[in-house]
Amino acid sequence: MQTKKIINDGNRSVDEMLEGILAAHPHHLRSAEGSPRSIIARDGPRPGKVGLVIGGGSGHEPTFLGFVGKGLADAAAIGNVFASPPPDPILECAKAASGGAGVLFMYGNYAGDVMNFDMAAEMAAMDDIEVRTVLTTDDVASAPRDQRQKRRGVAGNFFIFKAAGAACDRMLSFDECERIARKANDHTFTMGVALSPCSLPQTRRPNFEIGPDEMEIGMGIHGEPGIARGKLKTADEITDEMLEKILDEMAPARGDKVAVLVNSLGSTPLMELYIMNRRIKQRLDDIGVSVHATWVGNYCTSLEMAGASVTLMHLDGELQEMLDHPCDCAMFRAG
Amino acid sequence: MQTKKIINDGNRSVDEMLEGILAAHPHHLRSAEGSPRSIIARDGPRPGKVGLVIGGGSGHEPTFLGFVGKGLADAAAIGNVFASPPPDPILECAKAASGGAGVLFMYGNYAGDVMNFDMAAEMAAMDDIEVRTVLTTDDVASAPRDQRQKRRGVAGNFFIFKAAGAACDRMLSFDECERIARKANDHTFTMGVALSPCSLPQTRRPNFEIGPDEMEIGMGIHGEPGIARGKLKTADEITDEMLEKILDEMAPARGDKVAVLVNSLGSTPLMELYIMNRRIKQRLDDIGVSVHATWVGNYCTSLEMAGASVTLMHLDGELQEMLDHPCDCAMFRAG
Amino acid sequence: MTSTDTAKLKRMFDAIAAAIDADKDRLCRLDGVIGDADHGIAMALGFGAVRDALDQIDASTEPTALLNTAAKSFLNAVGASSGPLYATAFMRGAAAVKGKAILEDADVIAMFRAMAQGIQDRGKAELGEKTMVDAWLPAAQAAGVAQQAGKSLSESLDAALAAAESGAEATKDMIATKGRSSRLGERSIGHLDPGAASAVTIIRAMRNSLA
Amino acid sequence: MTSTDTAKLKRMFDAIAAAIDADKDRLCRLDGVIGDADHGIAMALGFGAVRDALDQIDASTEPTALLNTAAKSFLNAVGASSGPLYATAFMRGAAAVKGKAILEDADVIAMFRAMAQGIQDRGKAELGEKTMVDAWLPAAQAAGVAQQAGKSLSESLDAALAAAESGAEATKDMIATKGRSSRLGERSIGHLDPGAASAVTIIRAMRNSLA
Ligand SMILES: Nc1ncnc2c1ncn2[C@@H]1O[C@H](COP(=O)(O)OP(=O)(O)O)[C@@H](O)[C@H]1O
Ligand SMILES: Nc1ncnc2c1ncn2[C@@H]1O[C@H](COP(=O)(O)OP(=O)(O)O)[C@@H](O)[C@H]1O
Ligand SMILES: [Mg+2]
Ligand SMILES: [Mg+2]
Ligand SMILES: [Mg+2]
Ligand SMILES: [Mg+2]
Repeated sequence: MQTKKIINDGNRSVDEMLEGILAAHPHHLRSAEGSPRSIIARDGPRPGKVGLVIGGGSGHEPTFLGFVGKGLADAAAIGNVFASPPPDPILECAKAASGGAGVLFMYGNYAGDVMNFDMAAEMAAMDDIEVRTVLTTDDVASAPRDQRQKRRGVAGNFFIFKAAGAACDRMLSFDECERIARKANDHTFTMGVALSPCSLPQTRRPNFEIGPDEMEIGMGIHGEPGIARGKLKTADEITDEMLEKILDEMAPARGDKVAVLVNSLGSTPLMELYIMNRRIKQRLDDIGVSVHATWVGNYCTSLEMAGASVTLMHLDGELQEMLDHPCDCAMFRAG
Repeated sequence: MQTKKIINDGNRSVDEMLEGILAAHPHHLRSAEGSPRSIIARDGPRPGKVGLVIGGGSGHEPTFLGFVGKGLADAAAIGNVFASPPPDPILECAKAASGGAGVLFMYGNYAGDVMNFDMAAEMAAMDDIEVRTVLTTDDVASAPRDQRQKRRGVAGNFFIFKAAGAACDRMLSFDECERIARKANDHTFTMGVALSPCSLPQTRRPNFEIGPDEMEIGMGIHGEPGIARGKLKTADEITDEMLEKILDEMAPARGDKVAVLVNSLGSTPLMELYIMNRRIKQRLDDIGVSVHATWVGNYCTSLEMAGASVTLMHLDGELQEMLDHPCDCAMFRAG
Repeated sequence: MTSTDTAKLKRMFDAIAAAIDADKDRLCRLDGVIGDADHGIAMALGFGAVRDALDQIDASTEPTALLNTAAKSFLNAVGASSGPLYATAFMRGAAAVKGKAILEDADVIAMFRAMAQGIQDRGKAELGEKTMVDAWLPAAQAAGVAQQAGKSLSESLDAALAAAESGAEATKDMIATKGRSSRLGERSIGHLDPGAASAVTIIRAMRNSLA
Repeated sequence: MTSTDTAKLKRMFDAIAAAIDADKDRLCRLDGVIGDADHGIAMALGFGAVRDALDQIDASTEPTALLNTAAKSFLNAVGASSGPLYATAFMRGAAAVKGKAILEDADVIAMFRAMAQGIQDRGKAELGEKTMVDAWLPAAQAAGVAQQAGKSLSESLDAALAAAESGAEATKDMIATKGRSSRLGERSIGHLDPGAASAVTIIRAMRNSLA
């Protein structure tokens, strides 16, 4: 039996979704001329500003295109479900985002994305657009600490893109934007847990198997296996397990500040996310770390997967300013 | 086998959620002194302003408390999962919301809510707070057209509360606020479809049964059965079926304007909602009705139920102004 | 002739709480068919809160105060539909025995009838609308008739229970026109109303503990 | 001695598309175990797009142009990891036969070896990292050796297929260090790499249609 979805043809789902998004947000978004998978901010790209291009596979909505808008990303290149976009739409994004001051490519560290974005960067260079790339690698579960550069980018993308987008919007130099983007990534740590699978619109089959009383700690946002499979625990136990790993790496001092993101992978409801946030706040209070801001909800999903992730960004004055910088996107606003 | 949830004690889930919400949104929300189930806007209630109190059962987040804030509701009374709050927390909300100009009670039309809010209104009267009640009845699937007053309030709440909250924020008179609230309700039409059940944290059992290839048209946001059970159809067919009923009642003329809400009941992802929105836009274009604004996402959920609803609000100049009026809530911002 | 004091009323509420707890799953399931699957939760929560509240009051408390405490604690724990309905039942029961430290059999029946009346006044449901009223109203009537005919408390409550049972059973054939399931129309036919079902459980526990 | 023209290359791509279509489910399942369950989708989409694109070109198109068209259409339909890898394969294949209207057997083997080299250059994976390289590289080597030894095209491609099969089989014992499954570490052991599996399917379809 196929999984249930409100779709038409599974092969057309991404394109139909994009049509629906442009219909819903005509004041925020447009697609590049002749390139429907290149989504451009109506207000954003401008001369002298470093352009910010993000992107990746579909199925993570509102990541990526929900974060396109004034103060955040200038453009997003959209791939098939859980698949990197090809170079062409990325190149069109680069052209649209370019204000002559360089273009940052930022996306999660996955082999497919790296190959396609790199090809696009080479093509952009031929068009005299200088591209620099900052990969997000916030998933602490995906590689040991000494191999940070091998880690996946997951929900922490949101903080990292936000900080970089603010730097660009403030018309900082290419070097400064890149530096802040890298710092944002270095300061951001995520860990997730999955409870049940999602299914791709084309196959409508669960993309992994998991026992009725099991959870997978550290699962990736495409259903890639994580660190360990175990019995489902309580919200407090799960949250503690995630925080332990995150705090161990982040090593905050008493008095330090963080930003918190409690993210649903899809079908985990706000009630559960806020129950987790209650525990996060308790634990941070315990160690004297203060919370500058908290976001809770669907920020980086895996279609209808059940599960959640916790992200902490370790703030300094600069990163805090970048997070506070206003932005106005189709699916997210701040400031 | 129990359903999977990231919770601790199912009987404590609502209170733990509220703790997590207050921890996440300290600048927007507080609970009333001694009444943790009364959530009050930090910025909102003020002398001379008509107070707006909303509320109902938990499990619909971000409805209700996510819509508490400047420009929208002044307070929300929070019940157990899918259960009206008792009169005491409602009364505390009324007291906190009262600016001496009267208090509007607005909530979905359910027997339990009506009894509890009416008792609270009587108690408020004894405290010299004048209360008027406007029930939301936007669910076209829940009673025939000639019995509109019997219908349930569902996702259209969002538009109706938003319009009423704007009227209150503009310091209009009690009569005017009530008139606009009623008009907003009269102009709002919702229809939903459910694909799979949710489960209550206390029982962790699916709250209804549905075949692996079935959908229920017109299901309520607590899993109450709807109009008909049928085979799952395509997104376009489902959307057309909903629109037919909505448009038939709304009877817009060419050139009229509407606001659109495509709402997930919980686990239906943005991809599917936007695919529905694509169809809505096509159909409205066909009949010459223009879309003033569109909201897509989790606005009124039933925990992790799968399914979606479509709401149209038939706009006139006044309602459009009210929707455009800025608001700043913990889980929603506009303007 | 029996007599009912505060201690006995406490035992009555303990008995109801225990019976509802045991019945919780069935009530949720019944509510799942035509409502929102939480009736067992609400009732268990309510009577659990009543039991906890009554544990705190001392033996010198009068029946009226005890019943008012029950009303308040039930209401605040539950909300929902059952909250106001049962809270009103207990408040009316309290009013019916005002000033009495010990309840004679006639007082117990008066309390019982006042409870049923309170439920009807609060919910404004008539007989035949497929609600708990379809169990409570016949039960109250039967108890009153038996009491008038000089029957013992035990016999009167037996009559009440029998009437409640057949009243609840009859809800299966009714179309719901009050409460959450009223939007179901014809599709509600064939299913027992959960509120009527829990009413039977409550009335049975009252009979067992009071008679 | 066979010779391969544009029509035959078209038939080759048709054969690959059909074989991958038939294999789609298995490839998704394999990818579900250690990746994101979409490999069959990506490959089917890619070769479907290639088939559609080649349907549009006329018989006078040279092999190089045909292969470049295949590269472009595969890449734009797929993205993902497979997109750049196979697009590069086809572009390198195109470069290897530049200027030729008809491919001799040696040209076909040169094209085949260039494809494998292109995949390795693009993905920078070495043998033993549990990727499609573990099927393509031994296959290219075996084909080259057979060709040098004067074997027929058919025999050379048989050798390539056999090498691809054992190379793919060997990925079961490897720990992934490239691509999506590399974060699995030891947990990737015991599972066939989906990209190596699809490489075998492709190479088999090439042998069947070219030899
Ligand atoms: N107006 C009413 N009068 C009497 N009983 C009612 C009324 N409305 C609902 N009920 C009863 O309440 C029961 C449902 O209670 P419960 O599930 O606890 O509340 P909710 O419907 O709020 O979830 C119904 O089965 C019915 O017997
Ligand atoms: N760097 C690489 N070099 C060669 N092959 C690779 C590389 N990275 C991944 N692969 C191959 O790609 C396959 C997965 O392809 P696919 O599922 O289509 O892409 P994605 O991982 O983006 O979902 C893997 O099984 C592996 O064989
Ligand atoms: Mg993929
Ligand atoms: Mg309920
Ligand atoms: Mg109920
Ligand atoms: Mg894959």
